[in-house]
Amino acid sequence: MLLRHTTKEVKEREGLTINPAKTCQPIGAMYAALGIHGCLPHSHGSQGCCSYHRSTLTRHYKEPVMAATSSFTEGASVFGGQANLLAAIDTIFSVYNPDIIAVHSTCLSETIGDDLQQITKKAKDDGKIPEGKHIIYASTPSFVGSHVTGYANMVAGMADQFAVSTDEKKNQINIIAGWMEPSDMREIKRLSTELGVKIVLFPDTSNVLDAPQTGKHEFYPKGGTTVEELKSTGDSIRSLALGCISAEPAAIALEKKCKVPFETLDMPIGISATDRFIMALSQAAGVTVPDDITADRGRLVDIIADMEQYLFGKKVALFGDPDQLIPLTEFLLDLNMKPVHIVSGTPGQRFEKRMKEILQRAPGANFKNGLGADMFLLHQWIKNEPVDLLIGNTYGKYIARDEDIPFIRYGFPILDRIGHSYFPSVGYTGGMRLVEKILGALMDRQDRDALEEKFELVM
Amino acid sequence: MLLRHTTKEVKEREGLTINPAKTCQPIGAMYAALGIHGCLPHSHGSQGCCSYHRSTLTRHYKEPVMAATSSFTEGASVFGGQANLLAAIDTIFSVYNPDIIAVHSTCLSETIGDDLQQITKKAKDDGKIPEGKHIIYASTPSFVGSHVTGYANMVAGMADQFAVSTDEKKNQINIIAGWMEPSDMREIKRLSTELGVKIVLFPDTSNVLDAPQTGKHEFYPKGGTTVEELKSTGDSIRSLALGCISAEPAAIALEKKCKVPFETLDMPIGISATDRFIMALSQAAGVTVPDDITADRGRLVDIIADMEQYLFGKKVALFGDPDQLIPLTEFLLDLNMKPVHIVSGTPGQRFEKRMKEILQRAPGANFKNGLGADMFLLHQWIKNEPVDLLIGNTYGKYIARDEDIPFIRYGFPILDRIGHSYFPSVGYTGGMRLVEKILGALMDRQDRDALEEKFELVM
Amino acid sequence: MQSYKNLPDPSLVREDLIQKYPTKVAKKRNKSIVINDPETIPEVQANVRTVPGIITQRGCCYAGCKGVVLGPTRDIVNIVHGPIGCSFYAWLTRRNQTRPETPEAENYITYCFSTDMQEENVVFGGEKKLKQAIQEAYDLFHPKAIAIFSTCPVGLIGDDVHAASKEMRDKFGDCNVFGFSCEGYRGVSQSAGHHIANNGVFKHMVGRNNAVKEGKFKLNLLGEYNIGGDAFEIERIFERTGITLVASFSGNSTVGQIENAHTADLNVILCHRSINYMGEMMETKYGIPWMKVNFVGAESTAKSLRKIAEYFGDEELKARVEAVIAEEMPKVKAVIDEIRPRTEGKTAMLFVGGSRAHHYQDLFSELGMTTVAAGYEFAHRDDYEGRHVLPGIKIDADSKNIEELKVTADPELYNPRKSEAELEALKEKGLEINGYEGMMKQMLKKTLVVDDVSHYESERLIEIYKPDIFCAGIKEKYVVQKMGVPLKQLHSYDYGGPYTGFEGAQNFYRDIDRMVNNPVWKLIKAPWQKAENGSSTALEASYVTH
Amino acid sequence: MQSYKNLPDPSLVREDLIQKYPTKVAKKRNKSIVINDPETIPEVQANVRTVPGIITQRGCCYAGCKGVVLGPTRDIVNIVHGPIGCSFYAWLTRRNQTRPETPEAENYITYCFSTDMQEENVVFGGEKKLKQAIQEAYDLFHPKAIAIFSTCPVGLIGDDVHAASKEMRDKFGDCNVFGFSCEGYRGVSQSAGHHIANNGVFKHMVGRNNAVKEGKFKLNLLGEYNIGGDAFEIERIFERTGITLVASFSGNSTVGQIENAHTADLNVILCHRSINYMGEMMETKYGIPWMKVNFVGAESTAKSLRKIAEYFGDEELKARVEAVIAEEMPKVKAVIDEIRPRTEGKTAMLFVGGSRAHHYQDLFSELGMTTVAAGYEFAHRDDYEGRHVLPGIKIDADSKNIEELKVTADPELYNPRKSEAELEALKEKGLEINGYEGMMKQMLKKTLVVDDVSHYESERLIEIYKPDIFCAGIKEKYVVQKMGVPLKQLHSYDYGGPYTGFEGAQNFYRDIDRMVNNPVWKLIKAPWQKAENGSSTALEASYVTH
Repeated sequence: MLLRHTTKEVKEREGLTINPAKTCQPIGAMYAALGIHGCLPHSHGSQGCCSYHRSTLTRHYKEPVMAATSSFTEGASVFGGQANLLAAIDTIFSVYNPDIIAVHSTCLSETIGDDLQQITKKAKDDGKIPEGKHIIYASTPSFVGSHVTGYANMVAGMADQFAVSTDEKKNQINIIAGWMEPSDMREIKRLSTELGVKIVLFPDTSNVLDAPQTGKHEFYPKGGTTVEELKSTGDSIRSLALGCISAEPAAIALEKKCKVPFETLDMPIGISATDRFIMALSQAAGVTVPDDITADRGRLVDIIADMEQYLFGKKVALFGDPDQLIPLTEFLLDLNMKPVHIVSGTPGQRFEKRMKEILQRAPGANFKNGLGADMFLLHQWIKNEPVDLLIGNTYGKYIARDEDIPFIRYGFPILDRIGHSYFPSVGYTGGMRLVEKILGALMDRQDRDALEEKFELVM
Repeated sequence: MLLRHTTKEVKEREGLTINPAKTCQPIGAMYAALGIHGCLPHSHGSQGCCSYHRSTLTRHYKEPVMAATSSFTEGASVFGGQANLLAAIDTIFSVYNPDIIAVHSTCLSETIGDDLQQITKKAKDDGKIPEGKHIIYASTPSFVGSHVTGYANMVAGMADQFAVSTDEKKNQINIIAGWMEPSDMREIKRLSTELGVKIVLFPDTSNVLDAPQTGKHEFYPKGGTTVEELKSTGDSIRSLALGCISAEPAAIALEKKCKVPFETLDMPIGISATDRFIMALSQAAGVTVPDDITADRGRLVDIIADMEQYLFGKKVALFGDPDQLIPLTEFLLDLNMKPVHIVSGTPGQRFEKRMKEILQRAPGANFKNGLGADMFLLHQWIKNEPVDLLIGNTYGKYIARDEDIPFIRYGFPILDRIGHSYFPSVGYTGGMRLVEKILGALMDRQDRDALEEKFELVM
Repeated sequence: MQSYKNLPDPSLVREDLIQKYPTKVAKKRNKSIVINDPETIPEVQANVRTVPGIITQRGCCYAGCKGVVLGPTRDIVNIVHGPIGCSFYAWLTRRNQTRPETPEAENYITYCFSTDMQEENVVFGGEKKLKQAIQEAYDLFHPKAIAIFSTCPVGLIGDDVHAASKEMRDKFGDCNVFGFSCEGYRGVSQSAGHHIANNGVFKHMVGRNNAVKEGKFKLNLLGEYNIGGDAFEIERIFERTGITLVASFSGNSTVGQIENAHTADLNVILCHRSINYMGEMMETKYGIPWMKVNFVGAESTAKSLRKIAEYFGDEELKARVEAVIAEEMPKVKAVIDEIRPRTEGKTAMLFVGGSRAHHYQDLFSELGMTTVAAGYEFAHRDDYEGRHVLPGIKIDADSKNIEELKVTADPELYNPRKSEAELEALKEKGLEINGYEGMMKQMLKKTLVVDDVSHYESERLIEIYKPDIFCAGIKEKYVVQKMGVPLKQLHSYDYGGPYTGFEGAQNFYRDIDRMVNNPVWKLIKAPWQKAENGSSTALEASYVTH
Repeated sequence: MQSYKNLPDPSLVREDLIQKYPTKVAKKRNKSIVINDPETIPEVQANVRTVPGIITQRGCCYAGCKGVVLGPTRDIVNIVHGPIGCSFYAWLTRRNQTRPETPEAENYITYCFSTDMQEENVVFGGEKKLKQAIQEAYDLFHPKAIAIFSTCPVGLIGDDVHAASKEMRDKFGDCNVFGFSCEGYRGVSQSAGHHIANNGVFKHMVGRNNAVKEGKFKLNLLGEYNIGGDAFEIERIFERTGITLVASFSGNSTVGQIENAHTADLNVILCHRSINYMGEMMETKYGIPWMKVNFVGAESTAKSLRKIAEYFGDEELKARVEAVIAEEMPKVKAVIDEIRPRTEGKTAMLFVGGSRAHHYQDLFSELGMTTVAAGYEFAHRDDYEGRHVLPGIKIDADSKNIEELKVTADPELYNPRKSEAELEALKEKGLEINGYEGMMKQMLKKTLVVDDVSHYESERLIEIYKPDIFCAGIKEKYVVQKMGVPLKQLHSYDYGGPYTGFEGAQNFYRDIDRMVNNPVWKLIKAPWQKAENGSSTALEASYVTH
């Protein structure tokens, strides 16, 4: 057993987190910043943070992940990191020449009290930001929230620090992407194009973290939301925030700064959440839904109807991030499956409330998030009530192997398989992919365990 | 063991086929005919044929498959089936009102010598074909070739019996789809649109055999090549036949009848064959390849480069149909894998020649097609030289389980999983899907078999 | 029982169903679409040719012979003589489960054997290739038996599979080789193949081994093909009650069992259509009475067990049967109690096979569901109306070429298990000895009975009746489901089962509950479509009010 | 050996590398980019701060302490005191393999423990939560040892992890609890963490168990972390040669081993950078000499084994070592013979770690490949230039706060294993007793040595040299590969390995062959791009002609 010390008996823990179902803010900020075109994320803290975040994002995407660091040493930790950041800005514009530097803080710089707003202002005042270049920042203390919070904060920073409200409204909708894959962002754009709606999607990591092999390393790949687009978000008709935890703060920031009204939606994963997204987008833009989208939806329903017997009543354990877990849980219920154990290390009352609403359809399901909601607990729950399927990031493979549970990799990080960055899981097409994966996992298990006389040719 | 009587020792067989890697012509004709809009396939033979073909196609697609039969009884078998076919035509136009009836023969009607050309002519002469309606036919004796031959014959029939050459050339390219999935045909159309090339694709089963759930059964779903389009193929600039076995005969027919020059390509599966397809299509139409296609290609190369270590040297056994096996084998070689055993029940010198060319890169590989090339032989070869991966239709699951080989369902029929009809395996996107599947199968096996101390988090 | 007062006027429905047909076709179909009256059962036109061009559920003679009857016996090498397709399509798709005695014991169920006939064989004759194939099969596997199945071209070109089989059988000495002239064009449906298969099995297998098996209450199970493990459940129940199964025709069976079948004292018939010939012939030759039973439905299972016990007339057996029923029924009841509130009042249609369309009505009835229309795919009039109509059935041209074996009492082995008087007494007690009442007797008045239903008719029936579930086969499944109505496959059970006996009944209840109450049907309309339509989903509208 | 006459002019390269930097940065980097001369080794500026804003390979002190040195010991519960990220990122990503004695034996390698520090802990102090966490870990697992690792905020807010550890250790009695002040900001790289880890392990673990293990030739393996099973291969070889491994620091190790390490008679050091402190301290306190060895490369493995045998001075051991080498080398040779024709003349660059960038050059050399540029991520001058420069190294502000333990001879346990004279004699025989010659001695003249290479510099180096393979870590991998050059990870081995010893060498040869000759690199250009460019692929152009 790989996790041989995990006990079936659940003891309350207050101090010790074991096998977390989250990581800390800065990596989310780094990921979000990569979704701005020509942007270099910058980690204001010790070198290790930047190295760890780049490594994890690299392992997840198998792509270059560029980011700089303030390389704090003990001196900076004592005297403050302003000198380091100012020096870094110089170096970065000289050597790496980004359009934008997106600085996020760390537990180190937050603990010593560095004020990024003040330091970046000073950098601007001191003329360290070349003409036409930009610096933005987000406060992302590692000891608050989770990686999802960091993403949300950086995206809110983009909105707040770039959006401008002019007198001319633009006939466009802002779509604020919650933490999703480049493939998902690409699919959101495809769906919007099919609907005939002009959108500004931000952040947008497609064509950044799924860059082609060309024989040349593009330090700033062609993707990412442009500064022009970000500026224009202040003039949009409306914002749709896809995710109450990871996207809504940016929508609020835009409403505050530029009076752009917003609507927060669940991330469009599965059939019901995608329905709401398509409805909201088509209504916001005043367009009708084209037949091709309705047909894609119909294909997803068709698969579910055809294969319902393999899905019915199957127990599922899930772990991951709020804005994925909410619609994914709902989708499992639409599939007539049974989500029974759910954890997320990310705190959030909005999250809890939404999950409780959805879990009314799943009486008795275990759900915990925030402090103490770790994979050790999830594993213990599974030992007490076994499941037919486990869905979560790569770290789930240890539980899956020990407990012999079919396992679908979903969420962040996925370190041992490819596909997530290339094939969407949002929208109806994404739903089809998810159903294909779920069916594959369940049916492979049925085939594996079938008695010889019960081994089925047709399924 | 499910196939406990399969011996390791290979004995030459001349009379007995065991576990065939093919089926007979009519099902191919039926499938092809479903790719014409408003067409009802008709099986001229005994009821069982039609029932079996409809059942198999239905199991493969989990979709309605409509087709009629001449319902031969002993009388028809003795006196000829003309009366049955003429009666059937009456019934069909009255009750099911298709735009087209596509008749194919069977071993029964071929053995008794029914002449479909003559009978359909008689039906026309007798005024049994309503105004604006059509009847086409293909001779598809079950004792010649295989299901692939039947497909090719029906597609050639479409070309021959619909195409008209007027004086005005149309600025369009015919793409003759070899036997591929609706998803593949959809992808061919998408790629052509992206290239900006006007094409006529035939047959086209997309939106026919992947129809959405709408609450209504559309007897003639909205997909399929229209009669107008088929007629216009005679005026196209050029034909590209995707598959030397399943598509080329139609191209030859078009050249013969309407002087449309043609080029035969491998089906665009994998990187090299897709390269050739894109090149041929762009050159035929005189367009340049847009960056998005080049980027998709680059993403496929990127995945291969990133994951090459898991692919390298892995031995693969394959079985299936010629036009898939040719490019798939080439793709495996591009992936640095080792195709070692390949069988196809379908005969064909073009096929053998092309395979031999490709297998120059795989010295020592076993390859056999046509008579005696069955799954029993493949299984015996595997017993003699085990493989890391088996690729083929659903019937491969028995070998995979007995020999404990990772198994990828590919080809026809797939009776126990979904996905093939919704997600393409042609084009670069299709290549990504294939690579994802191959990697998934190999890596799942590595994870399963790893010693605990060698169990990898990052891969 | 469900009232049927809300059913549409069946004569209007019938008119609707046939109005689109050409006149001759309409006239013909009109005779196969019948308004039921269980009191005065009307005549149903059945076992007649399907009109060419009609989209039918039916298959062919070969399918009935090889696919249905012979396929399930695991230790016969079944070689299909013909082009590759016929063998390919019958390869594993019927999911006849079988459980060899040991991991080494013979099992060819997973294999597909064919002569893969080529054009030259059609032109110059295929017997040589056939004999070569038989030889190769013998050399590779040394099976107990090899059966040869003729496909369409074989009969037409005149290959003599019987002569070839005999030649090889004589040559081998230790392998029983025999052939079937079951070309696809024979008869009008699979039914011809059943008959041909019965004949062949009776001629070539039954009676070859006279060893008498241990056991007081020995019977054969006829017409149970072990789809989804149905036979396993019946075997389980027999074992519990102390009934000895000599041979099964043919689910989970072996050559050895069938060769020994004539030593049993009773034949119980499940699927009357496919196997009644065998019951008749064994009675004539060996004196074994046959009795119609039904293990589909928990109540029917209990009833059938009681009948068997009654037949044997043994008090201990009767007591054991009652004990088993008393133990099994509460579990069944518990499931019904849980599920029935969700199924009560719903409606079903069954169009399938030659027996299932009848017996599955019992299971629906146990769930409080009404069968509003039903019909067989390949049955004869007796399956609808009861065996009393047999003398009146006219054999038409399509069926008259199918051999009727001339069977006489075996000079040595004939031994009537019961006297005429005993049999009469048993019949009086309600045992269907050598008899079958048919489907219609059980159906409600004014329900529809449709033989060989066509695609067109079934779509109309669904549009008119909007049943909660439709039972048929794979070809119909997705058509019906595209209309928003779940379809339960009763050939393959949708790869579920078993559905026989007590445990099977529970499986069926659960599956039907899942299907008729599946939330997926509520997902069909997109919200923008609902908004357009003003109603939540088109499916919720219902013609039949419950 | 490969001629290097085709290498570009290194001083021009250096100029190119720094020209884009701001002046001060350029000046600084200039000192870390050195043109090698193995005869008169030039000084390399190393172990200095990375310029802020530079994209560096480096990590932090915590990574060196927890990730590298303490992580691999399987039966310590390693609790990271701080926000969740630090613990999360060190969770299983270093793939230190470990093989518990039994399926039940303790193994916490697969677990990740953290106090998940929250804002209130930062504001009000985190010691209470830390002690609670230690208590919970103890209650759940009853481990032999619990180690606490401080992350950045811990030092700043003044949590005393040492006091907390002591308190809990005293409370438990049967569990060794100790802490490390390895906050990320300490030092300039992981290197500080190694030192801190060495100190802690030496203080809290080594010497706690004086039981003397069986075995004539007992040694400790220092600086081998069992990435990819490297230690398993070395263990295999030791076992074959009759050498007894007392403790490994720290691949595949246990608390028990380390507590007993001082009973060995020799320390062999693999990764000089991360563990030389331990060698030094153990020599001072216990009298155990240390010797630099290298098990990366088949020849080096043979050489190192011979040195160990020489150290012990036992003829039987020498004979066994020779016998093992004689048995293992032909297998190695066979692989080289097969592969070398495909690798000969190719070039490599290595920028990684504190030891691997040196020793992997041996493996490349065995394949006929030349290392044209190399450098360490976190090494000191002695790792480049050799330990003779140690006295001259100036300790800068960033490093001077890292504790240097004052170690003296143990009054009871000090026991010099070899006399001064014996050690001198061994050194004369070429044994690197208490010494290390560094990387540069081994590299060719005019090759480039670059300390703490930046992203920018590595891209330029690739553009200029177009090496056939580049060795670094995960952050660099896809950048380099996007340029069409395969990158071999030498931290994680790309999840391959082992690469040590004889079998590891063969693994490495095969992996390198696969990478440098992979057909995928020929697929990069689409045919329409080739047509445009007029050349088949841009990659085939090469600056360095072979």
